[in-house]
Amino acid sequence: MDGSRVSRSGERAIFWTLPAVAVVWIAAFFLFPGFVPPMSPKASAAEVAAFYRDHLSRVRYSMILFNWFCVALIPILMLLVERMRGMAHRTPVLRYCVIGVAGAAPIAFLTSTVFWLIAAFRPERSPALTQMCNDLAWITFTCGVPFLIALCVFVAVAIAYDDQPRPVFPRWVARFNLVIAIALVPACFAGLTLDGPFAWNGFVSFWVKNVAIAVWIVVMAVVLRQAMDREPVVVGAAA
Amino acid sequence: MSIGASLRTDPKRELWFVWYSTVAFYSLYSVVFFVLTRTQPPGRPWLTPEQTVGWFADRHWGLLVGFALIFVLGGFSATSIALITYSIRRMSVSRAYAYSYLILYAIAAIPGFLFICVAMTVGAMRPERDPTLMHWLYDFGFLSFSGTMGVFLVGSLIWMAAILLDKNGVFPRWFGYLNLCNALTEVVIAPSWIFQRGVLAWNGVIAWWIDVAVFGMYTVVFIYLLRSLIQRDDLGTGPVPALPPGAAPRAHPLAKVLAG
Amino acid sequence: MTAIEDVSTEAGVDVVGHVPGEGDMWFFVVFESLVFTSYFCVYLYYRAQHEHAFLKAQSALNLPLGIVETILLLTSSWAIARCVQEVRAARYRSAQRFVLATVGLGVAFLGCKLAEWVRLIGEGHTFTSSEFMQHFFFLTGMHAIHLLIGFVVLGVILYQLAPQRRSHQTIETCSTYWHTVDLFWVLIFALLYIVR
Amino acid sequence: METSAKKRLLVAWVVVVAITVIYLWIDRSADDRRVLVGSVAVTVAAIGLALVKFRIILREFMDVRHAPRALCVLTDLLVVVIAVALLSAYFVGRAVT
Repeated sequence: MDGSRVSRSGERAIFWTLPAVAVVWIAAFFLFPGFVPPMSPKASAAEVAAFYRDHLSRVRYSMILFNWFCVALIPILMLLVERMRGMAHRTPVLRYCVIGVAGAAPIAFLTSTVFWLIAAFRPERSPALTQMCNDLAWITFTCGVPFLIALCVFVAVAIAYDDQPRPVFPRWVARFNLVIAIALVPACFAGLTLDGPFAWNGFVSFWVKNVAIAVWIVVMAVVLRQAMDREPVVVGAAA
Repeated sequence: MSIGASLRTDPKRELWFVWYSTVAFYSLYSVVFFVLTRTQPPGRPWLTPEQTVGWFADRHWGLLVGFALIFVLGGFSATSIALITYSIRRMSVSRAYAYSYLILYAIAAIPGFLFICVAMTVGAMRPERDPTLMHWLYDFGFLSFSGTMGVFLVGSLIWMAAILLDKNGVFPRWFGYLNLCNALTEVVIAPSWIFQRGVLAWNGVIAWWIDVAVFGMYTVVFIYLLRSLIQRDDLGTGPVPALPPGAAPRAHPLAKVLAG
Repeated sequence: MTAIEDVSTEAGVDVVGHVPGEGDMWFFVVFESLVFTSYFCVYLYYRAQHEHAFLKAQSALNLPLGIVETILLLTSSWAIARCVQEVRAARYRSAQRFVLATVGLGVAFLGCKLAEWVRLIGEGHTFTSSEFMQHFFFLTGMHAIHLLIGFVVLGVILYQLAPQRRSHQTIETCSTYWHTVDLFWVLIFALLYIVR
Repeated sequence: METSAKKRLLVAWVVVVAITVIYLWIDRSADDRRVLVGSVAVTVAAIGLALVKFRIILREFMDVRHAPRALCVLTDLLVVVIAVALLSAYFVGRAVT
């Protein structure tokens, strides 16, 4: 190996794990009884405790699935990082930015599954405690998007700076990433209100945010697949 | 050069983007913690459960809005990590140093600042919650925030070792030693897991005030030095050249005096 | 003094006007001294506030042991200073013996320190038992961490003493670190054991 | 010159050890039969002697004696700063009670 070329062997194997884990994510999403429709933040402690008592198994199995497979996004993000090597950048610093948030993004979600699973572990616990675990889970899940927002912005900047005749990703992908970043922002304010579109079960904080994440994964997978078919580029000295 | 021009046309524009984001992030961070949420200086660890309810009530909107801003922009903490990783990568040492630094800080963001944001938001969103649970959220927030300094300890030591071994002159060597000083003050925060009052508690004179003073100096210094690295960088792999005369960054006064 | 062939400084060395070790190391000496001074100030302030309680807890300390520890560390400082002299005279084998002596004295100091901690904890004087003991364990603990780093630094000196390397500047820099550990102990000892 | 440097280092060592032993005497004379008694004089003396040792270590062991003036001034300044800081912390603490 001449050192300036990075092997791409096995990248397709990683890429095709995405449809498989996506099936698991979708299944877990619908298995969790608190997502369709999303649980209300206005529910009393007694109602929250009753929810966990009534849907114990579905809460547990769906969250165990998420707990296992949410980090399966990381290898996909690493494929993205590898494509960034081909960008017309002088330094690897934007790749480091993406790596810097690629781990934390799914692990923030992993943390929320831990709180959900703790809430479900002892349904006989005092309702106030169960409600607190439920709040911690929902706030971590809904507001825990800073790494995804930063990821979108970093990808957008990286594409904008990819000045070459045939950029790695098309230009519109940069704008698309900014739109997704903006779509995620309102969810961060879910703590401010317990009802309306901005509450954690509201249209903006729940549906807009989660659909945006799903669309991002799908669109990025498509452009990633196209970029993967192209010839590898000889990387620069500092890359 | 203006910010706009350096972000559009400069060949080092991605470095400048990351550097300006770092400055913006640290400024936002300071405003949120010191002004909006008033969670720095930290609350008193000896509050009773009922007093913590009052503490949350006092800064209700500040906590919710302030930490919402961190939820939006917290991910930009990765910019300083990436830039420091790049600085280590620019040195004549193994990439293992750079990658260790990157991974260490990237994952530490979750306990390091996401937990306090979540705990304080959950505390503020239901003022009627049982006071003992409010007390727990209060402790969870402050202890997770202050008590995860092992990252800074090991991280500073990695950066220090890289700087002292480096032959490319990426940073002045005194900054390597400043990393050691910073690492040693991070040790001092560990007793905040043990003491509920006194100088070593999480708001204590030693564990908070002295540490924040050192950490503040360290942060200002490294942001300044990263800027001067970007200015000097030739984007190669060899020694980082000095700035052309006229634009020379000031050497550390102490180093200059001692050299003369 | 015999001829000095310093391989690492470009400027070369004249005996008068020579910065011991690298100049940047003195930044550490000054900065870390100031950090420790701030810890000492906090200690002295609270000590003056609660003099009686501090005196009572302080009486549990064993002064002769503290003096032995101090002499051990002072002697280790002397040994490493001798090592630097031997290096300048290009007597590397002898220099190596002085480093090993320094390591031995450092280990002896640490042994005394551990024995003292064990005895105090056994008598019920722990990190959390009183304000004085909190400062005592904090300051001696912080110092012990500096000392442990010092062993790494002494290792660097031994490494540098091998033929082919022998950077006088690095050896002087490392010895400066070891002396700094001694400097801090001199103050800590006076403040914890003697001050009334 | 070399033997004199060696001898000088030894003398420095003897002096700092001697000062350490003086502490034993201060300690003995300060207390009222094993009961520790607060004393401003002992406190000031302890800090003063420690700083004398501090400066000897700097000058002799750390070879600041041969260093450029700037470093000599810097280290002396450090000793003064430490002295002022420690004594003021102590006396302010006493005055505030």
